[in-house]
Amino acid sequence: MPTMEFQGKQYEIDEDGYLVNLDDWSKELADHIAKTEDIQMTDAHWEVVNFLRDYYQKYQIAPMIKILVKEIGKVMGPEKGNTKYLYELYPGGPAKQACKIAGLPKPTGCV
Amino acid sequence: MAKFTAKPDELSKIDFKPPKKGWMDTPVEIKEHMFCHAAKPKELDVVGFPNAHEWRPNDEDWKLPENWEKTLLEGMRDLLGKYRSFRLFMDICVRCGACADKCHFFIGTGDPKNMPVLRAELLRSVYRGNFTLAGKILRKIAGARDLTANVLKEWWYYFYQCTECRRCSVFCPYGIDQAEITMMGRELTNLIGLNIGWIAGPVAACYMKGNHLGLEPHTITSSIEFFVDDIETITGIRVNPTFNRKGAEILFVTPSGDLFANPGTYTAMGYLMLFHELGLDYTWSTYASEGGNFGFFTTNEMAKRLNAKIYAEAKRLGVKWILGGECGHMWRVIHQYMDTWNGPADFLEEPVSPITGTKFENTTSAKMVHIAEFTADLIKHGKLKLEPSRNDHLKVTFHDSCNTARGMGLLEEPRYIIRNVCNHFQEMPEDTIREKTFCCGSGTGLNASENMELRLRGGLARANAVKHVHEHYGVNLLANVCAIDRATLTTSMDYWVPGVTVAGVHELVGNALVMKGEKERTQDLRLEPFPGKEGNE
Amino acid sequence: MGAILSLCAVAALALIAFIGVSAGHLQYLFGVIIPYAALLIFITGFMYRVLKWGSSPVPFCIPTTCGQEKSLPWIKQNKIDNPSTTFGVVVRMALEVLLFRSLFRNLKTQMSEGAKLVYGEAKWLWLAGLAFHWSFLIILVRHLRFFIQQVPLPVRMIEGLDSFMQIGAPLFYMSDAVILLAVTYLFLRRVFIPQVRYISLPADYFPLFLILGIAGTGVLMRYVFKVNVVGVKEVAMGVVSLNPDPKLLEGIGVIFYIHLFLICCLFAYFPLSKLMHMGGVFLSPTRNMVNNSRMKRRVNPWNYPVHIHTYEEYENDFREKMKTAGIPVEKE
Amino acid sequence: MKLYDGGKIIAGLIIFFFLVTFPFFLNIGKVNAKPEPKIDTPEIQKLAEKKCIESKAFMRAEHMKLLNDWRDSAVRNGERTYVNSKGKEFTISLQNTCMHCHSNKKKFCDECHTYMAVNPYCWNCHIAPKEKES
Repeated sequence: MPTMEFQGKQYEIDEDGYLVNLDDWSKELADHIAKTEDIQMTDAHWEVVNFLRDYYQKYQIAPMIKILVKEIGKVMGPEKGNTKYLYELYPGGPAKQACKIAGLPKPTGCV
Repeated sequence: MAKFTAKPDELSKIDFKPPKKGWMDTPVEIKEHMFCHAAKPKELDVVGFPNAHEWRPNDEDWKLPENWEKTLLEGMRDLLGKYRSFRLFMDICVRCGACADKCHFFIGTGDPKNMPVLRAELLRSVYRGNFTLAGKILRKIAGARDLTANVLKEWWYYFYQCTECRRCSVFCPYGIDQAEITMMGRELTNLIGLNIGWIAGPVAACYMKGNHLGLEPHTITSSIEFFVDDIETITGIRVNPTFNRKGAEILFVTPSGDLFANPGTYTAMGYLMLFHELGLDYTWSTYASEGGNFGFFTTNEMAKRLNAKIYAEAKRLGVKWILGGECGHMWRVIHQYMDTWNGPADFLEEPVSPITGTKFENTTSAKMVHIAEFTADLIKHGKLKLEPSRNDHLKVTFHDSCNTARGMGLLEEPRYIIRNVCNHFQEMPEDTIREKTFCCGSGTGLNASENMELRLRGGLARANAVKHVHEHYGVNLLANVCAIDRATLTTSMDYWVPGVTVAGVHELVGNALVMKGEKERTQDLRLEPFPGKEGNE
Repeated sequence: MGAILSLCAVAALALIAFIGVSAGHLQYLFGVIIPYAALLIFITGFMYRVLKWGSSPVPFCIPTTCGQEKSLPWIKQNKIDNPSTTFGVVVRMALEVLLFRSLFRNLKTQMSEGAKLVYGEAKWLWLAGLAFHWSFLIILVRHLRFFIQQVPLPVRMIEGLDSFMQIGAPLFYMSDAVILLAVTYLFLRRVFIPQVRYISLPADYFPLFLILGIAGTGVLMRYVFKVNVVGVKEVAMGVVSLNPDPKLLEGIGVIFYIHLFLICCLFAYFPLSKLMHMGGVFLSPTRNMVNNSRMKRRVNPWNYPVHIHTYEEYENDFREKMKTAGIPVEKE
Repeated sequence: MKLYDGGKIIAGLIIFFFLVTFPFFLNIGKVNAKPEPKIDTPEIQKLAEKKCIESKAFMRAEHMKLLNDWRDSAVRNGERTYVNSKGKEFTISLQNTCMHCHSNKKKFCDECHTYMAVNPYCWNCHIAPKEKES
């Protein structure tokens, strides 16, 4: 298993750099992962990450994009409830990139 | 792993020249972006697959279990005794090469080992060396070779570069079906723990939670609830699906991708609207919440274990018959395997459409009806009020899924539906549809992201045909009846033919369906305004 | 490589017969013993291979369907390529065996400029294959005149048709030319189509050369190095009445023994090789099965019970979540 | 060895076996009559030197070709003289040269032709000589 080092500690990650253990996650670690993805975390970014983590806690899966869009629209105003806005926040894809930062497993599309 | 960045014009430069050296002397090269990650041991352990271990395909050492050669050869002997197809297809190929340029992976990669005949020879050579008299005596002259670690790697690499689409078998003069051979090859790799994550994960999830995506019961209801909200937004009508309801007439089973991945979700909305409009007495199940079967891409036994849920749940709920959603390999399994594995379904009744009274005479034993058969019958009997002009902005073509085309023969039903819910329909070139249809490029559990180059190369042939009708007839929508198609063709179209969207047939039905008491529709099922209705909101 | 090896092998076989008969005077060995042995190997080997296939079951109904299935009554079914009845299968198999239906579908896929895939007609392989197999059959039937005292009318008719152009004397057989041309084409495509060359094994060239050798010596014998045909028939009749007469073997030219030995090699090699496709084509489950698996349950003889994750276990895992979501449960 | 679909497979194999071996079944134990072409016609008896136009071996192997050549030279080219390998001249004529000596078509020609199932088309045009039943 590959690992990622942060603050002198080894964290297990998968082949694509996603944390293996959900409980390893911390805000600091998220910041660190974001940096490796060239993302500067803002409140808006955190809003997404927090929602993802909450949703995952409840459903054991990352939400569909359309659920995420709707939720962000609810919280941050309808003008931001769209995929375009999410892609501005996470150019690597709100599902893939944001999940990585949120410490969730890599989302599976359709299987 | 480096990100896959090759552009379409780079990828479509394909070298079809085989190497100078013979194929037995050309060792396999495991290339980035052409294979999927290894399965995680914990996922294999969930279902009790043997020899689960940590390994990486591009490592030199695959940490093979002790005596792996013996395990594989014994496995092979066992399979030869169980499947006439396997034994026969090992023996009778004359290597005429008619299959070679029929394979989408060969067309897209030019790699000679992706010619079905050669992909089969990888296994056949070891079969000859160990199970035939000529091979044992004449060795290489008879095309025989030993099973070595390199041969095994070659097997693994190429058996996970075949989507069991059966196109080769249409053209083979003896009907040799590479899908059968790949299935055997994958059975063998599963004996020594060499599965891929993208298959093992969904299999484990499906076993424990009922579906590939691992949607738990409350996730399913919340997701469908979400669709119900959207349907209300679009039509003003609130539909009321039920879950795990005993005494319903019909159990509805669809691939879980339709519940959680775009654009399959729109197809699911189409089902919900249709069933509501008909007043169908049906139920969803959270336990049998998967029509697809990734077990089918591992071993026969695993496929049977996952499939067993459908009949078991139908029995528990006491339904009369089962209706199945749009999916490709799901229908190969249901049509050709389910009754044999888990039948007889004598606790069910022979399916009759409660709306038209039509008896579905082609499924009197398995008792499971394809939704395209069901809907085509409704339309034929004039039971649906349709407004095809709502889809007038779409120029539609239809992609036959491999499994429904070549492992079933469901060709006209979806076309009939499309012609009734859309005004513009254009077929792709003759040699790329119906039984000659091309795979999306990512079937049999190869729709991961780390093997993107393989997927796009595999999807080239299909995309090329779409591009043809896109450029000549302005086709902008690729309809299909398969959940994997919906997900993977979207990626493939974005790459090869931008401007073409992908949709399930029942999404188009949902758009055209005029529901009793609906408000004037201004949005389609994707909540996008219909052209000309942008300002009405 | 494979081609040269195979050519050498066939040449060596011809040489063995030549030396054996002309220098070793082993007419009895080559004219009687080897033919009996070859036939015995052919018959028992062929049956063994077929029975071996038969010893493996066909657990699932896996026809490759090529056309519309039997569905709603108003949808036109393709009753042959997607048969739902035994009759349909019989027609499908007949077309397959007699006319090579599947190979007739063959296409040539090519990447043209601008990375466009084009699909062209590709009927040559089908044509050559069909020409080869049919001329082989006709030649076999024609040869029955050597094995039957009163040659029956159908055999004489086929012979008459085969030579109806009445060119030369002895009359020229069209099947001779066709088989030579067809086999030559089948060989050349193995050499000149890069992909086909890449997949070709010695086992693919060997039978081609062997058949070329057989047809070639046959043609030579008829038109150039004539042998005493009446004597050949006398020998053949002795063989099939299990009463071979060694005296008759002497007066026949050596080319006959080369021809016969190559045939014996083909017969003996047959059950060890891909030539078994002759029997195999009848057993192919993707072609010889009725596509009725939803109508009629197929029984897998080795079906066995498997572990499944039961509903009860599932509900135990998720009962609370189900209740919260309003999903009915069996146990509260 | 358990056999699946045994009925069909065995039936197929029986057909195969019969097709391959039926010449044996037709002939086993039978004494096969051999063709014995006769050259003892009165005309031949009268000859001083009982020799055909070419050697016996040549005639046996090549008579069909010779007759074909004769047909071509007589009918198509009007050439009616044949010079044999020893320089001796003969008139090219099936009726008057060949059949003059070999007046017994049934015992001379047909004996082998029937045995070999060869059906020469000489008699499509020529009239077969009348034979006295001996």
